[in-house]
Amino acid sequence: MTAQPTDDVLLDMHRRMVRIRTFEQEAGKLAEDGKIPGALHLYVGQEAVAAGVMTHLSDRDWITSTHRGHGHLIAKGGEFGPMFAELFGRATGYCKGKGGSMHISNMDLGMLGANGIVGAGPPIAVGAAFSCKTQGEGHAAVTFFGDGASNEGSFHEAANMAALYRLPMVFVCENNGYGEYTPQANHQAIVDVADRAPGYGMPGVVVDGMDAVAVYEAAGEALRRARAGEGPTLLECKTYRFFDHVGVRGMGLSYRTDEELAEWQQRDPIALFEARLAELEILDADRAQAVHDETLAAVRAGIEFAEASPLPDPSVLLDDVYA
Amino acid sequence: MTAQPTDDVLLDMHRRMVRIRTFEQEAGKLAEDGKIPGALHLYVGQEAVAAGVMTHLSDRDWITSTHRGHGHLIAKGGEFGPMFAELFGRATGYCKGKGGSMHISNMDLGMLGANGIVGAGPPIAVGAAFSCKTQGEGHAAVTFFGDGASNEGSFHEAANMAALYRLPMVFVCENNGYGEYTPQANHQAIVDVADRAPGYGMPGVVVDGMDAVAVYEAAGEALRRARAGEGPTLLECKTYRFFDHVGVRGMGLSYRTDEELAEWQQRDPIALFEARLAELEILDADRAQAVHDETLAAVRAGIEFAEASPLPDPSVLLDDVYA
Amino acid sequence: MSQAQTAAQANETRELPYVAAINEAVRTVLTEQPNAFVAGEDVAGAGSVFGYYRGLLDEFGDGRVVDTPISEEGIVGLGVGAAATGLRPVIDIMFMDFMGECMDEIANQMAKMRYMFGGSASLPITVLTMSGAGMNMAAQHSQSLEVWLCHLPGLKVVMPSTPYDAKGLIISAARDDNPVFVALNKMSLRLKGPVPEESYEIPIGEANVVREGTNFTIVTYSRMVHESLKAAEELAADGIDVEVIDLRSLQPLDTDTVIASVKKTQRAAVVHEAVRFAGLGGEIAAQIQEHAFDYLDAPVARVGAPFSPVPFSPALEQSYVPNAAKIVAEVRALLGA
Amino acid sequence: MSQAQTAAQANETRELPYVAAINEAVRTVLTEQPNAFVAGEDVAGAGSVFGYYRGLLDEFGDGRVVDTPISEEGIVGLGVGAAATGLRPVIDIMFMDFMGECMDEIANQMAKMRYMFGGSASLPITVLTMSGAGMNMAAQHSQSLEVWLCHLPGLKVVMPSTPYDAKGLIISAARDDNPVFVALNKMSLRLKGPVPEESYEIPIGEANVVREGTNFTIVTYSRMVHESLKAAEELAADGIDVEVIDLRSLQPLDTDTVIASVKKTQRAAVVHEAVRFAGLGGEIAAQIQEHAFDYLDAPVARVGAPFSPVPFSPALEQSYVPNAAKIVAEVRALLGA
Ligand SMILES: Cc1ncc(C[n+]2csc(CCOP(=O)(O)OP(=O)(O)O)c2C)c(N)n1
Ligand SMILES: Cc1ncc(C[n+]2csc(CCOP(=O)(O)OP(=O)(O)O)c2C)c(N)n1
Ligand SMILES: [Mg+2]
Ligand SMILES: [Mg+2]
Repeated sequence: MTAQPTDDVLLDMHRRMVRIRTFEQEAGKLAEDGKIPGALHLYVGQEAVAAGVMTHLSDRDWITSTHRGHGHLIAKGGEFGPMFAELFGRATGYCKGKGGSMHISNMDLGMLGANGIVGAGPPIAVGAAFSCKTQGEGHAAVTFFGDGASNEGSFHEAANMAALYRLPMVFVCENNGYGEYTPQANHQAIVDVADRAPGYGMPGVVVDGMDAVAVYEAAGEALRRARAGEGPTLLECKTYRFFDHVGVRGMGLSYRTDEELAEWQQRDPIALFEARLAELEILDADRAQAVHDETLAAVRAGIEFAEASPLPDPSVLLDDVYA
Repeated sequence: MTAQPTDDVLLDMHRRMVRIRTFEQEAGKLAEDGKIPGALHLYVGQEAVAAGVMTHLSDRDWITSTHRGHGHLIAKGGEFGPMFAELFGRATGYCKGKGGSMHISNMDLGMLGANGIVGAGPPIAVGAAFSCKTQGEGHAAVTFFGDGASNEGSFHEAANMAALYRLPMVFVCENNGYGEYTPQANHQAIVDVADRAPGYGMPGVVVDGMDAVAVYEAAGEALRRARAGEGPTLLECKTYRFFDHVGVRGMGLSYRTDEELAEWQQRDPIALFEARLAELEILDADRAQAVHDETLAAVRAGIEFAEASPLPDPSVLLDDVYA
Repeated sequence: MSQAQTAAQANETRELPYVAAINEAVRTVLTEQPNAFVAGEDVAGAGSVFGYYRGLLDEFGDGRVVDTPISEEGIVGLGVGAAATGLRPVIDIMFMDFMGECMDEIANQMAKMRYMFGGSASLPITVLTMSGAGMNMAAQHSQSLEVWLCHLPGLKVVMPSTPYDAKGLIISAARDDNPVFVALNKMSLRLKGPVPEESYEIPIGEANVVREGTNFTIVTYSRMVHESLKAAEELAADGIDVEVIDLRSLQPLDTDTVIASVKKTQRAAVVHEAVRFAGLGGEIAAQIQEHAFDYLDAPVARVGAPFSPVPFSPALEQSYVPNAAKIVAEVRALLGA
Repeated sequence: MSQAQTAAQANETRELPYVAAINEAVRTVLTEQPNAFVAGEDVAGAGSVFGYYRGLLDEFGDGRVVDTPISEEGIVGLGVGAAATGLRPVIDIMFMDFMGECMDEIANQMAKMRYMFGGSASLPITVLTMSGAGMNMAAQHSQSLEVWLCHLPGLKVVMPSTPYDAKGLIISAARDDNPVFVALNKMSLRLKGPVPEESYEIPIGEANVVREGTNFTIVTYSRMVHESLKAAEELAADGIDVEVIDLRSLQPLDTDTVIASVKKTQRAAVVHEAVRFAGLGGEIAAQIQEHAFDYLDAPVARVGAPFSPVPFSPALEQSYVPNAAKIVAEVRALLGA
């Protein structure tokens, strides 16, 4: 088992979670104001997963993400300026405005892209893990995917291959109980996606995805195994998205009850974590607030950067198709 | 649990197995003589699976098959004449010569085709089972697939859907230890494909695929569940193909040892079954031989029918593309 | 304008948006055909992310309007197997871009089963899917991949441009005993037009001359019909009197209508939203010069998307997607005007 | 004939079959590029069902020649992920027909990742796959689906007709920093031809004029090059002096060479094994009439497979697959000869 997180690690995780939350809330507002074109899938509610996993990774470890990818990129080190610029379709975005929210990525940070195709990530992460294994420098690949995505054949093929080759890889299923508007009970006859792991010959672990420390510890062990050549792990994090599938509305949705949302909000991963840090006397309310304030300032600066950035010139339309 | 098979059922199963074996051996010879165009995947060694399952099915129950499909069709009631005619590419074949070995089928017998695409059958069988459920007349669908096919995403998606909808369906994995020339240990990190069943919320059962009675009993229970609305079962039959992946050569192959083959041949499903029937005094050696002889005569008649049949006229080339 | 459509417009002034016409068509299908059912991701509880199945779950129940897991290959397989065994599935593939997840069941099973089985299997499947760019949905939610389907013997492919056509083509597709793809257009969801309340068919394989003209033919389909009509207005000022043909059906293709028009006008352009290179425009241009070579005064022009994935940024997507201005420019360039 | 090829043939008389040229090419790639590896079904232990990787496992070990499960989407994903993170995968898709199982990873990931990421990802992937009919392998093992790939910005597509080209194009593909599909032909596996022992490239995007002629151009590729050459011999007796262009690369397409030839000969046909409707022949015919309209004496003809799945029976498959006789007949019909 991985050691308990040090104080520094805890503070680091807190910072990552707050960065995600703040970014997403502001992005949601901008979307409501019509400032972000296209579809926006927000990560609010699931922050403990990204933070708990990513705290174990360096820029040389790879992740694949989903349509709900901002949180993963932020936790992996993404900067607000080029992220907002990408969401706005500006030339200074991480993808020069060509990708947008659904394809936001940064190769230097080891982030192989959000993905508009549900389930496309796991096979790509198999390839990244294969590179890590071939290169032999102890790096690993993590693939994030949803409960809904676990029904795609691509997940199955990737899981089987990763276990077969004992790749340095972790499958992180963020089970938020819904694929779009379909509750889990209407898309699979199981409760724990982790139950699929034995069918590939890998361990399956269920963890409370609202508890950053629990995620941190389970991910640490999975990554230890991965890096040690013991093969992949399927780590299922039970979590919830506080907003709608697309956009920010959380309450009054037809496919879930407000009570269910309220119950999960009782276990808001950031509030839970701050209470714990306060109890452990690592971070008091004032210092927590300071983190929020600094982050909000940084987010605002990022938005300003993005708004001041130029749109891509139409002359670049056909660039970047080929090397 | 299903009742033990009656004597009549045992004799029926024996007849089905002998029909498959005889057909396949003669087809193999014809292929070696260059009389069958294209690729021929023979079923010899696996007869107990087809016979043990199909004895439970009527023409109104549906099956999907694989590239190795003759045995399934014969056990489902396929006649030798139109089968050989199809293998020869004659106009009198079950598919008018348009399908050949890899697509041989008969809708009247409830046989939804051999299939050249590994893993294509399970989703189609989900559709057939959906029809059975909708029609509500107690019919079921069975999908046959190999150990190799269990790594295709299509299997995964089909298994999840069948369990979710509690469809009247059975997944029969014929685990013969190889996908083409790749041993199971090189294509998946598990020993029992049945271990995948709990990940979909269905029971997984492992059975000796060389023992027709064992298959019969397990398939009976799986079909009872299916027809009773209790949902699908994954039934894994451990078996072996006595010939090469394509064609008839069994010995001296680079990817498996002759010793391994010999060990499995010790457990030839027909010899085993005949010994048991003799022991039970249901079928003595003479009567068993008579079944073989009659079957051989019927096979020869089928070949004659096929050889005497016309080739399709080129004018039919564009028929049957559309209704 | 076809006779049926003219008649319909005379008798019927009710206007519906494209999305409601789709809804009404599927409701008609489920009502008329007891063996029909709808299956796909979020089609039941949510009524589709585009809203076109709203209300159908309540009306027909969960045995006939079926939410599926996110399993495109499984969904299409469900359709193939159910169709072959007696049902008439209406299968929803949310975005056409997702066909990559199920091309095997489409290309190797659905399209070929009847033929491989010597005609003994019937596959009455309707597939509804969503195509097109223009909504800043980037490279994986904006494609027009119809040429993949048109190249596959055994499939039919239609792409309605109006609410009227959407309803009629879906009903025809569902009555057809072959697999028919109905590729809808996401920018057109709110487009309004006359739609009769009763059930009606639009014959699959018949193009619609939506504007008559004398000296130039634009052959097009789906949303580009509207852009082509706008272009025609503009070109009229140059003295170019454009006939606009809405193909409606791409497979089978109504070559006769196209050729008759070009023989009259002697000049033509094919316009589609799909990537120009190896798009269906090549097939159509090739057919035109095959069948009307001696009538042509100029090469057949083609307008399509340039050779890149669909970019996200509105600034780029605008230059990417064909529109009236680009059609006008292409026609003018062709005619040296 | 290209300069390199002429030089090679002068210096080098060693003849190899197509299958051995492929083998030598992949061996060369693995030797020259330490980051290259081969992955696919039965590529290691069995050396591929077509035999073209035989010996490579022993030579390079199981870290570089990798047997995979039967999981095409996983295999292509492995290629995409490994390429993006620093390796140079050679991915084997046993039959081109199986692309249906992995079109998402091909179309939405491999082809688009560089663009969607604003140019920051590099995807140096070579995909080897097997196309073509003629071996009675029926509807699901005989297709030529190259048009699916050619329509996807971000991919390159080559289809070698000779052992020489197979080796050179595979080496070029593996040195290219883009995804390149090399679609091989199963009927050509034993075809012999000169193949230099050393490593050499054939530039991707350059067509090869394999027969010079003055008054007719056949544009073709893959196995149909040989049928077209046979047809050319026969047509010579009619006084038709045919130039035969082996495109070799379909994407990018060497339009210049094609157009220069047609401007000279004034008449052309495009020949491919793929289904004619919506095949690449449409694109090529459309380009010819766009760029050489005033030079054409007759419409551009097209020869391709008819509109049905590939039938199993040899009696039918023979009438299905294009060949020299059909090319001759088409050209004669075109010229009214
Ligand atoms: C291949 C594919 N099918 C369907 C979709 C449409 N879609 C986008 S997100 C989504 C739900 C995904 O659910 P899950 O994996 O649980 O992720 P979550 O949205 O809950 O984070 C669906 C169906 C898609 N983008 N790609
Ligand atoms: C989609 C697809 N991939 C690969 C193949 C090539 N192929 C034909 S049979 C086979 C092995 C199948 O193994 P298994 O499922 O175990 O069946 P078995 O041959 O052992 O009966 C393979 C890889 C194919 N036909 N279809
Ligand atoms: Mg979810
Ligand atoms: Mg097997």
